[in-house]
Amino acid sequence: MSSIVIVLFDGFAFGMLLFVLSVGLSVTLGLMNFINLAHGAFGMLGGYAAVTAMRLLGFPFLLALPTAFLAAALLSIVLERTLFRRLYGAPELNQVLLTIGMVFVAAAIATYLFGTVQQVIILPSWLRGSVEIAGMRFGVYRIFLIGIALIVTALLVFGLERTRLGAQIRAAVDNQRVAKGLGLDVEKIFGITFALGSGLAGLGGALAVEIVGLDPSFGFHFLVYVLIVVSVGGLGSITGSFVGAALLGIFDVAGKYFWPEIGSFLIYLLLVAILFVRPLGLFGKR
Amino acid sequence: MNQAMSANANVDTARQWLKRQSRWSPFEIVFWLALLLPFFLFPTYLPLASQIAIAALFALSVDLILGYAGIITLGHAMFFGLGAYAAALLAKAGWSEPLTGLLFAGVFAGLIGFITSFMIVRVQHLALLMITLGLGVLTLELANAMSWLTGGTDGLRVPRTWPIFNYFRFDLWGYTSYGYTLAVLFICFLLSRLLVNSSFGLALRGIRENVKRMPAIGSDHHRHLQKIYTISAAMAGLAGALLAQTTSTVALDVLSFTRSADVIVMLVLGGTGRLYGAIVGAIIFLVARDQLAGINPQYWYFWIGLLLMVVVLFMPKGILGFLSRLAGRRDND
Amino acid sequence: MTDQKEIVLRTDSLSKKFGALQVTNAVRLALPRGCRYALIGPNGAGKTTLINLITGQLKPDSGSIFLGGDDITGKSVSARVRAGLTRTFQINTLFPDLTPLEAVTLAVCEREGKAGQFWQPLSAHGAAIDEAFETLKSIGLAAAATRPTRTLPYGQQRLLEIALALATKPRVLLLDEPAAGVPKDESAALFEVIAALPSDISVLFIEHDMDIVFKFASRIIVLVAGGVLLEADPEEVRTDQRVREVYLGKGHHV
Amino acid sequence: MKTKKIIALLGASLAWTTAGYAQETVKIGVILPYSGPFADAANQLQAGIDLYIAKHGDTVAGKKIELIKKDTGGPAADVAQRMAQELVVRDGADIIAGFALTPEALGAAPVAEEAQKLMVVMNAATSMVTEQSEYIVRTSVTIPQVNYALGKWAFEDGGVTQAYTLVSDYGPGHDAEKSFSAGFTEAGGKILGSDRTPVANPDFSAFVQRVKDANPEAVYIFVPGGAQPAAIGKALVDRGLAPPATKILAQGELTHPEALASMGETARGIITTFHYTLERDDPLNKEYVEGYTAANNGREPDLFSIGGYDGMHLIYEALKKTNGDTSGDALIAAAKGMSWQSPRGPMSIDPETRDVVQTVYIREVQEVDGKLQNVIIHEIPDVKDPLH
Repeated sequence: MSSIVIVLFDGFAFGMLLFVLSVGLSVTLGLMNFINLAHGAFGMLGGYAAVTAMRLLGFPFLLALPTAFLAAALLSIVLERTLFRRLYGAPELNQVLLTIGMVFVAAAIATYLFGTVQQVIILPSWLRGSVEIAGMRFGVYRIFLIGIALIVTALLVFGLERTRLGAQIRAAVDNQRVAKGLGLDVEKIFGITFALGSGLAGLGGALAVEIVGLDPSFGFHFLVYVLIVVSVGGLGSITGSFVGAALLGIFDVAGKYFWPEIGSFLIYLLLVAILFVRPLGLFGKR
Repeated sequence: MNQAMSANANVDTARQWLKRQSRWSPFEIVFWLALLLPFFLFPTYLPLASQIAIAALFALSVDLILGYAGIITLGHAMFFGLGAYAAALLAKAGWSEPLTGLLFAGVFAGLIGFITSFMIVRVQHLALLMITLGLGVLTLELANAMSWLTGGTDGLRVPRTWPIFNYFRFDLWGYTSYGYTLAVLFICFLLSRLLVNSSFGLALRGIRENVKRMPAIGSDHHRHLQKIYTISAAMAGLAGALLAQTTSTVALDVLSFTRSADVIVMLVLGGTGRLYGAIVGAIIFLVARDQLAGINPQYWYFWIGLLLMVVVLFMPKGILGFLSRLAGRRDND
Repeated sequence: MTDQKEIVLRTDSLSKKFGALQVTNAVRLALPRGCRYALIGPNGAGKTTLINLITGQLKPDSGSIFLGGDDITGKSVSARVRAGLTRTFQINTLFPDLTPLEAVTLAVCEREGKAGQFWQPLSAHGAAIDEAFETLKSIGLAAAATRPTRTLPYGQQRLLEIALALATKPRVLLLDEPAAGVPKDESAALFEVIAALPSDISVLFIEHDMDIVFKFASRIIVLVAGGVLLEADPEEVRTDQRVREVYLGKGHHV
Repeated sequence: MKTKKIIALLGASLAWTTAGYAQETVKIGVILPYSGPFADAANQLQAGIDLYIAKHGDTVAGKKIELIKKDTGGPAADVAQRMAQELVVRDGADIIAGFALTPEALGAAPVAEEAQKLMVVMNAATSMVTEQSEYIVRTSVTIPQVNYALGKWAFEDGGVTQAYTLVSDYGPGHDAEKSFSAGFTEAGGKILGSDRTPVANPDFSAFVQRVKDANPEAVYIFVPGGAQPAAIGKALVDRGLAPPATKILAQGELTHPEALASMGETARGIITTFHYTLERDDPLNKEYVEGYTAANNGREPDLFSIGGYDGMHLIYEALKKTNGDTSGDALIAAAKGMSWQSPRGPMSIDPETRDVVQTVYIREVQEVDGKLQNVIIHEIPDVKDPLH
């Protein structure tokens, strides 16, 4: 019994990591219908930013996280202005290929700057090891991950429901033409959303280093997981991403626990099955 | 009002116009003759040339569904790999005759293509990308799980392929390999050319242009899509089988996501929906990769990535589309 | 006067709801062979929805549709087209990169079940090409036959909508605002083409311009809030008080 | 057309000049995945090769050594096959070497066989690699070699009577599972359970929980290098599966320096089996490590580096023996039975199987001078691959 609880907990924690990595893509995809496969590369950027900040500048881990967020967000603003914007409304194939090209370039730059070696983050001691609760041992870092993800979710939900910008974003996601008609600067809204989403990917990348490591292939590696979360959850939906990520994490971990023989298949079976029945994802509207 | 056709146009000119659309141009003949040049000019590049021919065949199979029917796939390596394993396992079982092996692999991949096509035609956009990707990864994982049969990550060493027509032995220089792969590519190209110029090809273009209208002109377009998906899968299987037969080796990478992505990149570099784009794209991609990797093995993908971005931003119809626009031909966008 | 003729298309208490909104309410229709009916009603009356229901783009919540006596309610869009029930679209739904000749040839090939043949060139289907060209010619598009659709003037694109539908050899043709967006002087010409369609085709068209409706329709169906308010001859509709109130009063733009 | 002709002429003349030049050089084609997911391994291996050449000069038996690098871009058997073919027919390579990955070695093997060229496998660690051709020799390690020895040692000297195995679900993982289990059960131990983790596995927690449920005395682990060693090590410790309560046994990659740094305190007590130990106290090794780190921005050598280094040693010594004869038959004859002192310790080439014979070290992660490192606790000399 206690094993099951721990397995579900671990799966949920992993899912929350995926949530932070992918929620930005879901919103930007829903908003602009722009398939940004370079989203994982922003995660990678965040990871390297955090590693560099800690190693060269001596930042503590908790300060490295916002650094990662900022680095990814700032770069994404530049790229959005110069590159991405040119392909809004272009065929999806072109979007896919432009952004894949960017992942290639990003991987090469990372190799040039940091080498192919695995990067390491030394956690502060209070985040290491595990704590015992009701006779079960929970990893401290995983509790931390869940905490961060819940804070992010709360901020996002609050921001979307209660702020002016949030209302504008919701209006733009629902119906761009109407939003434009109402005099909203949809391009600017998208630029901000894009930066926020990429920033979150950067944060996710920094958080992921401890769990899965970091090397120049990170942008490719996590892309598949991120895309699964987004497509299963449904575009443009924070709830969808949250549920999709949690489902993915839990199914992945629980599947491997109960049926290790097919553990590697399970999430892909789930992906194909869900999309076959609901091509728009669990919470997708369009 | 327009000069394209005189006002008293008649049926005969309409027929002729349509016929003219599928006529061989001198460029095409020169192009195919040029593909024979490596035999004489660059004999030491024949191994590369035959892998280019294989990649071109694979890209051609993807062009049929992506360029003509508008199905984007991120998992077509699935069929390439199934074909490769089918040919390899047949050879392992003691039958290394190349042509029957090729046929067997094509039929097998086509069969799997037909079965999966029922899923593919139901979805579009991101869901389509993800389902093709998911099926591709599932096949890879399945092949890995069945490593007793497939050799898993270590791969299989395939028994040497018997001489073609019991005469042309597969040599170290690659003369036979290139001749063989080029011939298969050419035959498949002829079939594809016939296909895209047929009424079926017209129906596919209709689907690509406006899928919503198709049912309203009485088209059961799902069946068209299933048919072309099956044909494309079989052709990808042929390409995989060629690889297994000419390299005497097959490993899990034939099924990898990278292979699925590379083929799309090649196709877009060359230009989709024009058959030759697949071949030109494969040539550019593999030659560039070969040269760049030779100069700078660690960073060649930087240049590939950059090339890809430049093509997408400045030549959205691929290199061939760009060239034909420069030449001011009919393919305006 | 057409009442005694054979009924080709019939709907039986067809209903559809979008959420709480009743967009189609127990609609009964009967189109006789060769008729020229108009479907009118104020904006939001559910005219296009009704056509979508009849042709299968939407599934009704209840009710049935009969074509020539066969229940086609459960059939797919394409199966209905092959059975002889075809529509055109209010917003151009064409193939931008195909030429009219190619597009109409495609429709002919689909009708004859030849569109799946990939082993011989298109030019082998000579009869289909001839027929496509004749169809284009019959509605005045011969000169534009080999130009990419997207380069055609808007009015010709509207004609192509009809040509594509004709190529399916329909028994019943539903035209959703065939003259939408066409300047007034051109729309009359367009309706001349419609009026000249083979006399065995039953036509139901949606149109806002009352002059055209009264000129070309043999009978008029007035749809209000999803339900049929009145089905009558033009004269009767013109004088009906209810129609005046709900429709002509505000929508009559001359 | 004219330019085509000129290019052709140029190409022909180039081919001719290189052919003439080949008289005084020995061309070694190195086939490695310099890009892609295994780029790091390739670079480390290449650094080993470079170090050897830097130390011993680039001239052997009066001939100049010339390296021709070929990138496969990841696990790509077909590309490796083509590269080998091109090295032979285009570049006129005399020896082909490298091969970080088993499928790539398998891909190139038929070419070595047909062209009769010496093929030096500097890493790929599946037993059957050397069986593919009479011209193949290996200077790295085989998985059964070190893991069979570990299994035996665990029962006989390690005091472990039952264990659980957890390996990556791919060829090397299967070999590792099989050979450890064989060594362990033949000695008298009992395997409680075996699980295989997906190769691309970002999260190990579920499998580790299964291990914990079985409550073994020891858990044997095999995962590919890269990110996974640190990840699985942490997952184990998070579950309280840590020495001394539960012994963790593994092949050496698990505790390579980067993984140790990442695992930190949690690595303490992990027992690994390997053919190369960075910290081994030996003058030859010290010199090697110093030279390596100096040449590579402080990066320390690993298993790939030593495979490349010793591979070059084998090539140099074989060339000396043949007096510069580069024919595959002469070189392979010279390589058979060769033995030497490597930075890893004494090693030799089995004249029967052309595979590496060497000392296997059992190491434990301990604190030395305030730093965690692998400390050798047992040595097993002259270990052969048990499967040949």
